[in-house]
Amino acid sequence: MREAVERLVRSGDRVSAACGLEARIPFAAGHEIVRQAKHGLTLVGPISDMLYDQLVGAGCVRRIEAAWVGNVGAGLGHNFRRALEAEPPLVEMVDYTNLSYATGLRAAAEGVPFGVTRGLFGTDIARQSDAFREIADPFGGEPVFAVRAIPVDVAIVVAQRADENGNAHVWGNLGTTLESARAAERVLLIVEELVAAETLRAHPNRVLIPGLLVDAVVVEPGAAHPSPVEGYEERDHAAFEAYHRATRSREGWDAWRAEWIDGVADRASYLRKLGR
Amino acid sequence: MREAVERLVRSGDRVSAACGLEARIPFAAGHEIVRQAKHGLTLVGPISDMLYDQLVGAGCVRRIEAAWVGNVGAGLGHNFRRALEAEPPLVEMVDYTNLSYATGLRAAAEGVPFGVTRGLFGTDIARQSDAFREIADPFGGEPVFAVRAIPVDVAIVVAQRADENGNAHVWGNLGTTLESARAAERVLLIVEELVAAETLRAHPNRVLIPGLLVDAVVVEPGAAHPSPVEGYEERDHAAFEAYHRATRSREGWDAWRAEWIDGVADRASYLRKLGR
Amino acid sequence: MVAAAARQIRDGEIVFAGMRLPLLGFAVAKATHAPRAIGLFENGLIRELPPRGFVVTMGDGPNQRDATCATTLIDVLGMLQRGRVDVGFLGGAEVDAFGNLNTTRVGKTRLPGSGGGSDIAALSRRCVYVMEHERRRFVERVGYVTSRPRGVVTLITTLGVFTLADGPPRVVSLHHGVTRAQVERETGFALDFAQAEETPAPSEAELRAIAEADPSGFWTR
Amino acid sequence: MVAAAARQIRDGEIVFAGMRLPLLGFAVAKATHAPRAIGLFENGLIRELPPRGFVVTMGDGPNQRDATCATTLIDVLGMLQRGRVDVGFLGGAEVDAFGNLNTTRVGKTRLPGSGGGSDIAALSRRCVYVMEHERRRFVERVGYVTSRPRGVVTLITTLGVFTLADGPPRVVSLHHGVTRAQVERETGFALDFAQAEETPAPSEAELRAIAEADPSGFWTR
Repeated sequence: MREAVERLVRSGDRVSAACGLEARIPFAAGHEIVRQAKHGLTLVGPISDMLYDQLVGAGCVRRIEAAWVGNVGAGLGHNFRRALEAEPPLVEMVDYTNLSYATGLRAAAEGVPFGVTRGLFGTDIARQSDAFREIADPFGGEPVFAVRAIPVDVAIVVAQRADENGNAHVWGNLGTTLESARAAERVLLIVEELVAAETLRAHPNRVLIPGLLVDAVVVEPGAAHPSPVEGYEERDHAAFEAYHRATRSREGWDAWRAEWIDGVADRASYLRKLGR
Repeated sequence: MREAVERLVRSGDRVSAACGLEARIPFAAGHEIVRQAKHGLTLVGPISDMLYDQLVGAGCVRRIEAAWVGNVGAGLGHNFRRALEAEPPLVEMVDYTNLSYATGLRAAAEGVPFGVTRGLFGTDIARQSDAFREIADPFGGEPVFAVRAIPVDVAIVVAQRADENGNAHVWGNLGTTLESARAAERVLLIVEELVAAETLRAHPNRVLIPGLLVDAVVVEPGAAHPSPVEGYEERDHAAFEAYHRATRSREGWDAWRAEWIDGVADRASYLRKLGR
Repeated sequence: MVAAAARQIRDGEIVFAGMRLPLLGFAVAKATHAPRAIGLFENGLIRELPPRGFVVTMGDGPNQRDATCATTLIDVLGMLQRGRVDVGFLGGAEVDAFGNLNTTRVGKTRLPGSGGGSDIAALSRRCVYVMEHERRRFVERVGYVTSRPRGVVTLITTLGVFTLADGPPRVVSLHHGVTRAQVERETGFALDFAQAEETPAPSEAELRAIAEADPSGFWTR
Repeated sequence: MVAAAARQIRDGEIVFAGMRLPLLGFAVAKATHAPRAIGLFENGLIRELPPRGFVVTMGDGPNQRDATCATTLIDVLGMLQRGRVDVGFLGGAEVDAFGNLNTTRVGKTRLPGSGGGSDIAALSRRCVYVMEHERRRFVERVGYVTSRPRGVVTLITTLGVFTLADGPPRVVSLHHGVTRAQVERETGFALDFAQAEETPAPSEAELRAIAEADPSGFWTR
C-alpha cells in the first residue's frame, strides 16, 4: 500500500476515494495518504462516510467536489465543518447532488465534456457553482442542466477480489465505483483477496472493473474498516460513533489522528491495535 | 407468448426486440407479432441479426431506427434491402451508429431529452437525420453531437432466468439490454427458466433487470433460436445461412415465412419441426 | 413519527428512501400495510423485502443481503429521473413554507450537503419529509435551497402531519396531546388548521415493526 | 490478408474488433506475437484470451466463454470514446482516398449500415481496415460517409497493405506476386508506390493460428 500510494497519488491530484457511498471506503489508503503528507488534493464525491473528514482534518485537501461530506450514522463531520466555517474557508467546496455528480463523473468516464440532468432546478446548488449550466434542449423540449465532466486523476477503489491484472469481481451496492474507475487516469485497486484469473473468467459478468483500467492491485484485507465490504466485513458502527465524539474539538481530532493514523505504521498494525 | 404479445405489443408501437446484438434475440415473440399481423411498428436498434429483416418482410414495419440491419454471419438482409430499395421505400430508415443509438436510448431510460457523443462528425449519418444536432459545449470545449432520446413503447427482452415478478438474472454480453428495459413503457420478458425469488436474491448483482420494470414474464425455452443464449443455447449458424439463401427472392421469403412462421402455431411447434 | 411516515407509503408503490430515519419508515411500511412496496436506495440497491436486522446506513449488510437488485447509483437515480418513483422520503435541517429543504448551510453552520436529497425532491412524484419540529427549523424561507420539491410534500414531524407545496401550508393532523398553540410556537410560517385531525396512534403491528427494525432505539429513542 | 491484419496489433495494445474478419485478426494476433493484447467488442465483451473455437459473430459461445468481462455496449463504446483504444478494426463496402468508409448505401444497394464502425473509426487512435481489393470498392469519394477516421488508417486488402488519412494514399507493401499495374487497375484513386515493399509471407505460426480459429475456412476460404 505504501508503495502504491507513493506511486499513484500525487499532491495536487483529483482523487476519488469514496465511490461506494457507505460501503467499501478505502480508509487504509486514506491513512497512508495522511502519513505521506500528500497535500493540495481535490477530493471528488459522491458521498464520503468519515474518510474525507479525516483527509480534511489532516490538511491534505484543497477542494472537495461532492454531494455529501460527513459521518452517515452520526451526522456531520467536524473537521469538514470547521474547515468550511473558517474565515476564509480552509477548503473550497463545490456542492453537487448525487445524480448531478454521477452525471458529470460518467461524462468524464465516457470522454464527453458534459452530461445532462432534469434535477437542480430552483436550487442554490445550481446557482452557486460553475459546474452547471442551464441549456436549451436542441430538440425543442424543456431546458436541462448540463453538468461539466468531472475528471479524476486517481481512483482508489475497494473490490472483493481480483487477479494480478486487476480484473475485479465487485458486489453489493456499487454507487459510482464503475464510473470512478473508468473516469480515472490511474486506478489503485484494493482487494480482500487475490484469486486466479480463471476464477474471475468463470463469471465475466461479475468482473465490473476490467484490469485494463487498473494500475496497481493491493491485497489488504480489512482495508475498508470500519466501512462494510459485502461478503467480508460488516460495518463497525461503534467506530463511526466514537470518531464523531472524539473529533468534536480540534484537539480531539489531533489526538484521534495521532492514535489511529500517525501512531500505526500500516493497516496491519491498525488491525492489531483493534485486536484483530 | 400469444397472450403477452397480444396484450403488450400494439400496432404503431415503438418496439425494441434486438437489444443483445447477436445474442438473445426474441425470435419467438417476433414470429408471434407476424402471426398477429401487428403493423406500423417502429423497430429500434442497435443491431438486429435477421429478426428485423423478417418483420420487415412480413409488412409489420413502418420505420427502423438502428445502427445495423441484416444477417451478421451471411451479410445483408434481403427483405430489408428490398424494402429500402423500393421506390418509394416501404420502410423509413433512420441510421444510427451503435454508440449514438445507445446514447439516445439511455437518455430515454434516464428521463432526459438527449445525450451527447463525440462521434458522428463528418459523417452522412449525422447529416441525413434530425436525430442529431451539433451543439456547443456550454463549458467552452469542442462542440459535440446531441442525440435525441429514443423512446420505447415495448421492449422484448430475452433473459436466462427470472422469478414471477420479473426480476431477472442476465449474463453474457449485454448490448443495450438494460437500457432497453429501462427506457420502455412496457417490458415483455422471455426466460429460459423460472426460478425462485431466493435464487435471484442470493446474487442481487446479477439481477440486471428488476421486476419493477417488467409487465409480463413468458417462460419459453428456445425462444431465441437460432440466436445464442449464453448457458442455454449455442448459435445455429446453419439456420442463418439457410435463411440468407432462401430469402434472396421475394418468393423465397414468402415460402420461408409460410413454412417457419405461419406454418407453425407457436414456438413449441417450431422446435418440434426443428426436430428438438 | 415513524409510524405516520410509514403510512404514507401505499402498497405496491415504488419508494425512494433517503438516509437515516426514512430507511426505518420503509421497513415499517413493508412489515405492515405495504408488503408489495419496492424500495430504491441511491447507493444502488433495490429491495422487495425489508432489511432483516438493524441498519444504520443503506450500505450495511442487512440492507445488502436479500436485496432484489444491486446496481449503480446512476442506474437507480436514472429510474427516479425517468419518473418511476411514486414517493421520495427525505429529512433536512430547515424546511420552509414552499416545501424547500436546506441540508447544506444554516447560518454559519456547514452541514453535510444534499446527497441524493435534492434529486429525490426534484424527481419523485410526491415527497414525504420526516423532521423534528422546532421553530429554528421551520422557517418562512430556507437560507439555502438544497432541495426543491416537484410535487406535493407531506411533512411528518414530532408534533403532527402537514401538507406543503400544494397551496398554503396546512395541518393534516396533530399527534395525540399536541395543541395548536404549541405547533404555532414551533413554526416560522402560517399554517391552515381548518381540517386538522388527530394523528391515529401507532397500531400494535406498527410498534412491533418499529421495535424489530430498531431494537436498540438507535433511531427512535 | 488475415496475417497482415493481425500484425497491425502490437503486444499489450487495446484493440477494438468489429464484426466478421477483424474478429479473426484479433484471434491470430493473440495466438502469435501479441499475447497481451486486449480485445474490446461492441456487444459488451472484453477478452484477454482469444476465443477458443470457431466464431461467426462476437455473440457466439466461444467468444463469451473465458471472456475477461461481459458488460454493456455503452460501457465498452464509452471506453472507446474516452480514448482507451489503440487500434480499431473495420471493414466496408467502399473506401476512399481520405480513409472514409461506406457501409450504408452503394448506388441503389442498401447495406446493413454502420453498426459500431463509425464510432470505432471516429474514436480509435488508429484504424486498420480489412477489405477485398476491387475497383468498385476503392473510389475517389465514397457515396455515403458512414465512418470517418480520426487517425491514420492502415488498409489491408487482398492485394497489399496501404496507408490512408496520413497525407496522400501510399503503398506500404504488395502481397507476393501482385504487380503495381494490377493494383492500379483495381484502385479508383492515385497511390504513391515509392516505398512499396513485398508483404512478408505468413509465418508457420500465423498459418497455424488461422487454421485453428477458422478450421472450416468459413472466413478465409
